[in-house]
Order: sequence, then structure tokens, then C-alpha cells
Amino acid sequence: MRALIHRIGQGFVVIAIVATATFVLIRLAPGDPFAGALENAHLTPALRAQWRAAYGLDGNIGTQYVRWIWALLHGDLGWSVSANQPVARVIAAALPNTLWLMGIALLLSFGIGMSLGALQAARRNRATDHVIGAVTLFGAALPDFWLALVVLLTGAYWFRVFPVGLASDPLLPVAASLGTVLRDRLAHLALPVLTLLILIAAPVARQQRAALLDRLGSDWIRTATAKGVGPWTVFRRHAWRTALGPVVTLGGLALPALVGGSVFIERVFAWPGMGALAATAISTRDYHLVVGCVLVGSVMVVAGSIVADVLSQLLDPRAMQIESDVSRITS
Amino acid sequence: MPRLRALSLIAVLTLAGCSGTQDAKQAAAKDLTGGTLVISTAGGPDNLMPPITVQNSGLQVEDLVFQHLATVGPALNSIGDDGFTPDLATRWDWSKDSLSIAFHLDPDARWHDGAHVRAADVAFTFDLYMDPKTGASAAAQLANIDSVIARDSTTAVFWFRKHTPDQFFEATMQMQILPAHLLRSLDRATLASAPIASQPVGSGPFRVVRWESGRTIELAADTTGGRRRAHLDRVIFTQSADPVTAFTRVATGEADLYEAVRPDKVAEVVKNPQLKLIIAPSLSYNFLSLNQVDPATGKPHPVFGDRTVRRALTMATDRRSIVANIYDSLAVQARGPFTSAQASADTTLRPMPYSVDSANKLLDAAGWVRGADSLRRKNGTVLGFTIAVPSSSLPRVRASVLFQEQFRRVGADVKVESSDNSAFGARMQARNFDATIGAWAQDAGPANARDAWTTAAAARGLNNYGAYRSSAFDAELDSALTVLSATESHAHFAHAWKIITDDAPAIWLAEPRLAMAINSRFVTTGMRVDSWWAGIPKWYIPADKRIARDAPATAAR
Amino acid sequence: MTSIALASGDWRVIAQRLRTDRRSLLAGAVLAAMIALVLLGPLLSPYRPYEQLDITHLVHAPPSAEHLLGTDSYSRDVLSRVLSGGRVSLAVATSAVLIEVLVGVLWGLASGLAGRGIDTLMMRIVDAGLSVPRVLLLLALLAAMPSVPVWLLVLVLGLTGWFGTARLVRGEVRTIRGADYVLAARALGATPARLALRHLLPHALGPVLVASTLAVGQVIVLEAGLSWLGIGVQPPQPSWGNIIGDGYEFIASAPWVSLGPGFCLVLVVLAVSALGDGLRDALAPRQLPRT
Amino acid sequence: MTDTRTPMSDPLLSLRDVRVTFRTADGLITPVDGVSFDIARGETLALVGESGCGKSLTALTILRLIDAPGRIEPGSRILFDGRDVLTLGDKELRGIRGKQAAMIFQEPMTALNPVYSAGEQIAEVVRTHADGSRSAAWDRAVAMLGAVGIPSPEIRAKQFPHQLSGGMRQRVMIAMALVMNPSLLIADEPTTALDVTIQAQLLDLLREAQQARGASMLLITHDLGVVAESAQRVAVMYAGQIVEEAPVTTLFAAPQHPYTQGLMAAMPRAGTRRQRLTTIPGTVPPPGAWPTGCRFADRCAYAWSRCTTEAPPLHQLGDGRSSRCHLVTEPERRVAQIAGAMA
Repeated sequence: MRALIHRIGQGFVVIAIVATATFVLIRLAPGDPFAGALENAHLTPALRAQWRAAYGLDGNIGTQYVRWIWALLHGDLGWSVSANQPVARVIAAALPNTLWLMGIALLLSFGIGMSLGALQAARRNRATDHVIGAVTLFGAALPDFWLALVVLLTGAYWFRVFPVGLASDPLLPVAASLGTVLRDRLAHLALPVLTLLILIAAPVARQQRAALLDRLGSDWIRTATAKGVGPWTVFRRHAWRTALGPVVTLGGLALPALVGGSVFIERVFAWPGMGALAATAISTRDYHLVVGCVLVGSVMVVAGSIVADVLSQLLDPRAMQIESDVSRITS
Repeated sequence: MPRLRALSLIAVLTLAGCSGTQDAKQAAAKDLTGGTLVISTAGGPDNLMPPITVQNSGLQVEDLVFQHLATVGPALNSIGDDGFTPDLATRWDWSKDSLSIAFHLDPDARWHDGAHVRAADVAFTFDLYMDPKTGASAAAQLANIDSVIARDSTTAVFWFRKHTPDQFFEATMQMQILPAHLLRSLDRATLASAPIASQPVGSGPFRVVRWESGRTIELAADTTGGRRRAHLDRVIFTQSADPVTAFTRVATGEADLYEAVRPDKVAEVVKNPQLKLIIAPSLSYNFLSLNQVDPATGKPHPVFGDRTVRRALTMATDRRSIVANIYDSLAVQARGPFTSAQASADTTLRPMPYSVDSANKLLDAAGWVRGADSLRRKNGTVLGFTIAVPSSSLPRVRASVLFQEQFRRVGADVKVESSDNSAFGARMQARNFDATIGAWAQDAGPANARDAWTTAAAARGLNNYGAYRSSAFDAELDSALTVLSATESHAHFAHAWKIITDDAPAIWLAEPRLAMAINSRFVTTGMRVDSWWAGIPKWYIPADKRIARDAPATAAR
Repeated sequence: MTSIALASGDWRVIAQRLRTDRRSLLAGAVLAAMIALVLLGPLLSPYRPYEQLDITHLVHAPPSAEHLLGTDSYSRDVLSRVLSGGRVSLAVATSAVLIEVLVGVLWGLASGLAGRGIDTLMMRIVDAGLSVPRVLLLLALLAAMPSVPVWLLVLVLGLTGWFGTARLVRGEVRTIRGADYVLAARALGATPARLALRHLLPHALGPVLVASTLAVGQVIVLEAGLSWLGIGVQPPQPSWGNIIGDGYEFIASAPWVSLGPGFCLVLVVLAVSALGDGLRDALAPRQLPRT
Repeated sequence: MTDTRTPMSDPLLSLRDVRVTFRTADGLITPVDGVSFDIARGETLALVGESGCGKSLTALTILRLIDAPGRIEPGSRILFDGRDVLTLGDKELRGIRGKQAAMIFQEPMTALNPVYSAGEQIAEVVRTHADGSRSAAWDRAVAMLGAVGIPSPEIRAKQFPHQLSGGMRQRVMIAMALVMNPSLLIADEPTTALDVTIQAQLLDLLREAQQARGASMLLITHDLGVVAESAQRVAVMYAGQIVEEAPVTTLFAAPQHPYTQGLMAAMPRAGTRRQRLTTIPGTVPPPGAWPTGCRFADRCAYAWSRCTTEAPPLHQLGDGRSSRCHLVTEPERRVAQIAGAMA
């Protein structure tokens, strides 16, 4: 339990580092939230300077940081100039879309990736292993924005099966039945999830195959067989079960994507998620929104990694043991 | 007011063609209300508060939600009040000395929240626009108005400092009348962050139903006070950041209108029976601006300070081919800092010829001698400069690379530096560039050139980024804007354009046309060159062409 | 994946295993061919990469005899740009990964050897780095730069990618730091630097090698993404990424503009990933039959 | 080369001409080359030899635990309790493994699954072979842990292998093997990885458990001390073949085969002072490079021309003794050819 509290404490350190670094970094970038629409003849630089002052975006970084921290302590993430709403509400609108998209995509990718990896390991060095290996490798090698557009054009334009982008149909009446809303949501999810599947399943399958091959060679597999346990049970309980550790760590690494979303997929599919939001916030220099996105992102990533650690402990009790052994000897 | 000679519109204007008068009569006859227009856009508005809205998409929504006192006619005549159509004001009368105009408001006009529109609202709106704290971009254009008073509940009187040809245009088109009872108590310095800036209340044909930032804006036809409502039920703006995706939504029929069709998609739109392509002139022009001042030292620019070099560099570029490469048939080569659809245009002015030989001769004459490596040098320094462009604008990046190659052929070493929108904006405001691809989207008024190219505008904080200073040009422009006779004004404009194009402070590139794909079930009327969306309240869908989304929205929001 | 210490003798075993692994052989051959093709680029390419042949009539010309991969929107020959662009893409990717490995290994070693306090802080900085999606980090960093020459892009790519390697090296170092032979070396008075280079580094080298081989592929793909966002290799300098980025808009009307470089990019990334896998299998101790 | 031994009356386990081959990068190797022996019910046979002689592989063939690329050649015959293991269907084979015949492995650290508790891994055997509730299987596992001498078995049962000492882990292995009261125990160097004191305890534990159940045991070891203490009969293996077999007392008293004699000389004896232990010159030839004729010839003090040309058969010497050496037929040849030969 003490370790958990310690871990959470460290989590706050991470969040503080991320928030402060982003706060300073985005202000170093030239330009400000009012630098847009340059071809609007009526907008003069003097006017833009006046707006900067009005929204407290002038003054040195120090005073702005203190002002921001003070507001944060009162639970106010500040005002988003580009979305013309409080930052909290903008993120609250975007976050569910990313969690919804990336959650399903990651679940499917890990599920399919692990099964493919297991299949490869079971059929080691035979046709299935090589075919799956080549296909998954090919999938992960494609640039994501390019793959996204090809999937979009094929699925929604050349074969008009799915809608073109967006997370839901803007024409859906508010009183639509749950069934229609769900069907509409899933129809909009299909193509982005398919794209993510192709990109993420490959590394998962590769990792799972390598881990499984390593475990299948270990002695306890032979012991289990010697105990008369059936081959499928040996594979499932003794090989796959112990090979989950590396995949969970891979899951841990995918956490920022779960929360941060993929800028490319969200931009091509016009998916109103955190990735697209943060990208536009950076390019329009919407300071408070950028720091807000990064802050919420890192809080969830830290929380997620703590959960991943606990999960990997459950999966492989040795992990904790090694940690304390080593620290006992060396500290 | 003396009648003005009808503007010489370019025949290609197809706007008039598709808004034939017999369609309008037919619409009035049958009940054509109903239908939903879905507009697919790439960007979205930053706020919906007329005095301080920046983004183009914001202006579109505001034109549907708010009202001007009167709106300029399709002929875009900005001299006097000829051709203006009544809007919030049903009629108006000038004082004898033309120094004051009394606007008589429509007595039935109501705000979307049901309150009556009063003359006090007009006075309040003028006060709000002119208050320095608001920071309204149109304040400069309203400077000629001394004051606005509400003589009685339905009459607002404008008092002017001087009688100018465009005084009626500025008074009506620069302001959209705002509800005083909702805005009186707001802190004017941060109007954008007021809730009403996201959920505006206007008196126009449409009211805002919902705005999910970054995603959709839904407008519904307003029917308060039994006024004559717009034909369409709903107008919905959907936002998708990637232009290709935005266009594809229209190609598959999920959306009805996309306003920026790329040249390579034109064939696809023409071939698609569901879509109709509308090409029309616009009021924007772009150019390669040559900074007269060296950003590093503040002294005249080593390369562009010399008029002969500027003329040589202009002649060195095949502008016609560059325009054809970027825009294909969707743009015309620009002649100067104006567009052919404007009253002030001089369509007889011929751009400088494309002739690499004379360019080389002029450069030699100017002392830039070509070295062994074919680069030109003058007492040691290479003829070189950078072109700054925003990475998000495809046409500008394309233009910079095309210019770069053509300058290389005459021995100039040119680099392209692209940065994202905000960094580029900051660079422009700090005038920290040698050359840049600039563009102006003008309003229908005559005074745009004054804000962009006069010596006054060259001062820090104003829009003459290239710091072009020519007293001759200033004088001609000033008289063009003050003389009352249209023919005289036109002659002054012509002289001004001759002066500035000869000085070549910029290489005039293109007048991009509006290229819009729209679902063929719509009958579009009342499109204007300065705003194609102005006529949306009069657009309708014939009964036999209605599709699923045209059915009246089952549940009112 | 249990890794074995890489004494000199082991390299021969690994090389031998790689030679026998058909997949790694094929990958190595493809990679060598592409590198040769790209290095010989200037000689083979029929036109100069930035030469705009005829900007009105020769735009998006389909593949033909004179233009094997067609022409792009500036009427430049795509094949010549792919050849010279390849050099940029490979150079950017390999040098960025070198920086990643260098910084990652040094940070990991230092953190692994340091006392508890410093180690925790160093690792939290790594966690901070990992908690922000890399693309957003790049967007913020590159937006802060007035102009982005290639060397700056490489530096920024390198400095945003080393977190994974650092965590990997630190993990390995912490695990074997307690191993007997390391304790023995410390008992014999080995200085931390010697300890790091002679004992800890070889052990960590295996997984780092595999990770960095895969990273080369990822960086090439990432550069393409950055170019699409407009912050990759700046025009007119060609790179596979920005050629694909240019062609993105015309995938429906002129697909060959992005297919040419796309094919080369995928081929190289495939080869690099297969090599990475081959390396991983060769490094993992395979259970020989126990007699 | 079929075996000419006199069949033991109704042995529990009988191996005949067991041959195992491996396809490797440089051709086919046969680390187990025609091994035959019997184990009577309740008897402990020790299989002795230096590492690399194929004794562990031979043990693995009994429960068909040879993984690819290894292969048990057709023509090998393994009779367990009257049934030929090699022709059994998978289901029957699984019925034997862990229930009638159980194996104990050498490396306790890696032979136990790290992610399951000790109790769980024993209970798994019970659940596989006996029906009954999970909790019954757990109780039986905990009882078994107590039976193998693990203190406070309820707590230990919940612990994971990495939390137990080497000796404790081996006890868990033994518990796992004994829980279904198998009639045959195969112990592959069960105590090699442990220190001597633990070794003695575990060997006593094994012997008592075996005698209590009347089970037979095949004990694989390279330690003659362990052989002397635990086995009734011994078979000595060299280069994939059995070179001598005899009751344990006879083997220690009068080793026939020169290799066995060498092993005996190399073993430190308590009570007798000896300056230097004599070693057998040379090393065991790897499976791929066996010389023709007698495989021990190049290290044998008495080797003569016949030894390098003709492979000696396993001569039967009566009452269960045998030796694979031409000296059996030509005893006069037992003259030291090489100086400094064994005493």
C-alpha cells in the first residue's frame, strides 16, 4: 500500500513536469491566438495587440504562470480563445470521443494482435506464421495519414458503405431512439477503428509472438506436460498466461495514444477528439487549451500507468520481487 | 443622387444566370418552405460577436443571424445609395446637405427572443463599435460618422462629418445591428468570452440553435413575430479539418455545399449528376509582396529597395503559367491591387509582360552581375532573399516554390521558409520577411486599397506590410475616394493603379474565383460577389427534389 | 524476453543465426539495394529533382517512358525526387535514431547507476516525456522554431524519441546491477564508468539494438506525417515524406504521385522491421536440446 | 544391434533399443543410441554418466517428452506396466503422465511456473487426474506439501516459487510428483542444484516415499555418492550407450568396464587418504563425432586394435551384470598400454 501512495506522489511530479514544460514551451512559439485570418484587411496588428492584452496573454511568462496556477487551484483551467468556451468544457466535449474511438480500437487491436501472435507462435515457422508476419509487418509500415485516407475513400466514397468522417450524424434528431444513435455511432466508428487496427495490431502480434516463443522454450512447460496436462491447457495457462507481461507493458506504452488520440486519424476522419483538438490548439497558440489538454492527458496517463503496474504485478508476481531484491542489495 | 453608370460586369458572371427573375416569382407562388442545407467547411468561427469576429466562417453565420440597416445590391455599387435593398430599415431619407441620413426601421422587426428592435439598438450598436475597448475591426471605416441618435422608437439618424461617395455604404454595410438589452451590461474588453458570443440573439432570418465548437453549427429559420420567414428550415455547418475530407462529404451527398473546390476536383464535380459547379468572381487577390525595408537593419531593402530590380523580378516571372498551375481555370491573372469585379477596377490595365531577356538586361543594368555559378552578385553580396509562407495554405506554398524556380533562372538565390499559421502571422506583424505571398479579401467598399497600400498604412501596426510609400499614389487614391462624380473617381483610380503597378511593390499574381460545389436540388438566388451566402434566406428546394434530410426536423431542438 | 550478455564470442553466434534466418537475409538484401539505389540517386535520376519542366502542361503526368513515376503538381519528375528524397529520409531517420540511442543509453545508464533519489527524478522526467504523444511534442517544438532546416528536424526528432530507450536501458541496468558478477566487479574496485561500459552496457545492448532498428522504420513514417502537417522536411528539399504529403491531396485523381515514394518507404520500413525481428530472435537465447 | 539380455520377470518398466535422433544444422545426431534396461517394481535403478552422455534424454523418452527437432526413432520400445508407451494414444499417455509415472526435474528455479503458487501447481495435477472439487484438490496439495517436510504448508502453498528457497522448491516438485501415488518416479538429477545437506534430506525423503508406496524409481545422476546411497542397481552410460550394468554393491566392489573403473577412481572416498584423484584423460566425444568401434577406446587404458575397429556388444555376465567391453571375451588384454594407468 505504501508503494502505491509513493507511486501516486511520483505521478504528481510527472504531471507537474509536463504541465510546466508545456506552459513554457507553447509560449516560446512565435505568434499568438489572434494571428489568424491575415487576409482580413480590417484586422490590423494594433488591434491584435489590444486583444492579447484584453485576454491577459501579454506580460512575462512568470506572471502568466502564477496566474494560471492560481486559477488551476480553483479548478479553473482557463479560457479557450479558439473555441470561445472554458477549456474544461472543450476538453469534456473532446475527451469522450477519443476514449470511445481509441478504447475500442486498442481493445480490438490487442485482442486480435494477441490472438494472431499466439497463432503464429503455435504454428511456428510454418506458412501461417510467415503469412501473418508479412501482412502485419506491411500494415504497420504504412504512413498513418495516407492509410487513413485510402481507407476513408475506399469505405465511404468508392464503396459508399460508411459515412465520411465525423463522430456522429449532425442531422440526427435529439429524440432519436437509442438504437439509431448507437447504429449511427458505430457506422462512424468503423473506418477509423479499421485504420487503427491495421496500425496497432501489427506490433502487438509481433510482441506477443516473441514473448510466447520465449516462454514455450522454458522448463515449466515441460513440467506441465509431464504432469499430464492437455496441450491446449498447457498453451493457455502456462505459456500464454506468462507471456502476457510484455503485452501489458506494451499496453502501458499505448496509454498516451488512448488519451491523446492520433492526430492523423482524427484529422483525416474529422474526428472531434483530443488529438485534433491539441494539434489545432498548438497551431492557433490557444495557450490555456494546449496546457489543459496536456494536463488532462498526463493525469490520465499517470493514472493509467499505475493501473498497468498493478495489473502487471498480478500477471507476473516476480516483477515486484525483483524490484525489491535489487533495491535491497544496491541501496 | 445622380444615377451611376452601370458597372461593367464581366460576362462570365454566372451568378445572374442561375438566379433568373422567373424563378423568384415561381417561388413566391408555391409554398416552398422546408429543406435543410448542410455546408461542409474546413475551418470554424472563433466567435459569433459581429464587431470582433475574425474567421470567414463566422462572418457567414453572422450575415444570416443579424441584419444590416440596408444591404448593397448584387451590382456592388458602393457610391451613394443606388441599388441598396432595404433590410432592417424599410426606407431612409437624406438631408439636403447630405450630412445626415434618417433610417426608418421596420416596425414589426423583432429580436429572436421576441423583443422589438428599436432605434435605440442602432445607436447602442454604433456606440459599441466605436468604443475603443471593444476593439471592433470596422471602427476605422465608421470614422466619418459623427454620431447616431434615436429620434423616436423607429427612426435612427446618422450625422456625418463629410459628404463622401461611400458614406451610405460604410454606414449600412460596416455594422450589424445588435440587441442593446442583451449587450448593455457586458464588459466590452472581453466581448468574445461572453456567453452570448456563442449563443447570439439577432434579428436576421435565421437563429442559432446550437454550436458545438469545432464540430457543427445549426441555424433554424426564425419565425418570431410572424415575419416573412426564409424558405429553408435549417442551415447546418459541419466542420472537418482536412479539406479533402470536407469535399468528399459533399461528393458522397452527406453534405450539400463546399465552397473551395480544388482545381483537380472540378472534373469530378461536373461529372457528378447530384452536384452543380458554380464559378464566380471574388473580391480577393494575392501577390508576392516585396518588402521595401530590410527587416534586419530598417534601411531600404538591399534587393527590393531598387525599383528597377523590382520591375526586373516582375518581368522574370511567368505569372500566367503560375496561376494556371495553381488554379487551373479557377483564377484570373491579377492586374494590380484590385479585383475586376470591383467598381474601382481598371480592366484595361495590362500587367507587365513576361520577358526573361528584358529582366536579365535590367538586372545587369542595376549592377547585379551574373557569376560563374550563374548567381548574380553586386559588390560581393548574392542576389538572394527568402519567401515566407504559412504551411497551412496550399496555394501560397505552391506559389512560393513556383516563384523560387523562376527566380533561379534569372540568377537569384531564393529560399522558401514556411511556418505554421500563428508563427507566420507574428512574422507578418513584425514585418520580419524579405518577400511573402500576401492576399487581401476585400469588402465591397472602395477604400480597401487605402488600408493596404498607402503611406499612412505603412506605419507600424497597420496593414501595408511591404511599407510601399508613394505620395503620388496616395494623392490619386485620396481624390478617387473623395470626388463625388463616378467618372472622375474612376479616372483617379485608374491613375493610382498605373502608378503602383509601375512601381511594382509586389508581383500581382491571381484573382482566385469562387469555385463551389452545391447539391443540384437547390435553386440558389441572390448570390453576391462579396458574399455568395447573402441570398441563402431566398434559396429553396423545388417540392419534387426533396430528399430525406429535407423533411421538417421531427423534434424541434 | 531474457537477454544474454553480449560477450565478443556471442557476436559470431548472432551473425551465424542471422545468416541462417531467411527473413533477415531477405531484409538485409532489400535494405542494401535501397541504400545503394538512393546513394547512386543523382547518377540514375533522369532530371534534376527541383527542375520544373513545364508547369502548365506537364502537371500530374501519368507514368510514361520519360517519367517512370510520372510528374508531380510542379511538373517535376517524381522518380528523380524519390531517388534524392530517399537519401534525405534515410539520413534523417538514421541520424535521429542515433541521437535517440545515444541520449537514451546515457540517461538510462546514469539513472540506473544513480542513487534512489536521482534515479526516481530521472525516471519521472522520462515518464513525463512518454505521457505526451510524440506528434504533439514535435508540433509544439517545431512551431517554436522560425525555420526548420533538416539538421534541426533531426535534432528535434532525436530529442523526442529517446524516452523509450532510456527506460529500457535503466530497467536492464537495475535488474543486472544486483547480479553477482556485477557485485564482484564493484568489490574489485571497478569505477562506475568502467562498470557501466564493461558490464552493464553489453547486457543492455541486445534489446536496445532491436528497439533502435525498429525505431528507424518508425521515424521514417513519422517524418512523412510531419511533412503532411507541414512541419517535416521543408520544400523544395525532397524527402519521401513530403513527396507523399504533396501527393496526398491527389490520391483520387493522380495516385502515382504518392504511390512511388510510398512503395519505397514501405519497402524500407518493412526491411528494417524484419531485420529488427530477426535480430530479436537471434539475441534471445534459444533452448538447445539438453543432452 | 538388438539386445541379448535375459528379460527380468514382469519388470515395471522395460526399455529396448531406445534411440533418439536430432536433425541439426550439420546433419543427424543420435545422442541416445540403442539403450535398454529394466526396472523391477519397487526397485531403484540409477542411470549414471558424465553430462552429455544422453541420460537425461533417455529419461525424457519414457513419458515421450522429447520436443521437435528431437525424435524417438521407430524400433525403440518402451514397455511401462506391460503397455508400449510409444504406441499409446495421446489420451492414454496423458493418463499415465503424472498419475502412474511422474518426473522430478533438476532446475527447481525454472521448472516451476513463476506465476502460479506452489499449492496451485500441485492441485493442478490432482484436478487433472482425479475428479473432485477444487478445494478438495487444494487440501490434498497442502497435505502433500506437509508430507514432503515443508513447515506450515497452508502459508507456503499460497506463496510463489520465487519466494521459496531452492530446497523448498524441489520439495514442491517432489510433492507434485508424489501426489497421485505414481508407481514409477523418474528423478532427473533431483539434487544436483542443491547443497549437500539439503541433498541428503531430499534423497532420504525420496527413498521413504518410494518405499512407502512400493514405487520404482529411475534416478538420473552423475554423482556416484548419490548412487551408492539410494540405488539398488546401476547402469552406467557413456556416449549414448549403456556400457555396464550391475547391482550397486557388485559395481562398487568390482567394476568391469574400464570407464566405470575410471569413475570409481575419480571419486573421493571418506576415510582413505589420497593425495591426488586420478582423472580419466580426454573428454566425452559429442554425439555427432563418435569414433567407430568402442566409443571409450581413445580414453581407455587397455584399448587395442580390436577396440577401435569392432564395436563391443553389451555382454551379459549373469545375475543382472553386463559390460560393453572386449575384455569380457579377452581378459588377458587387461594390460596397461598407457603409462600411469589407473590402479
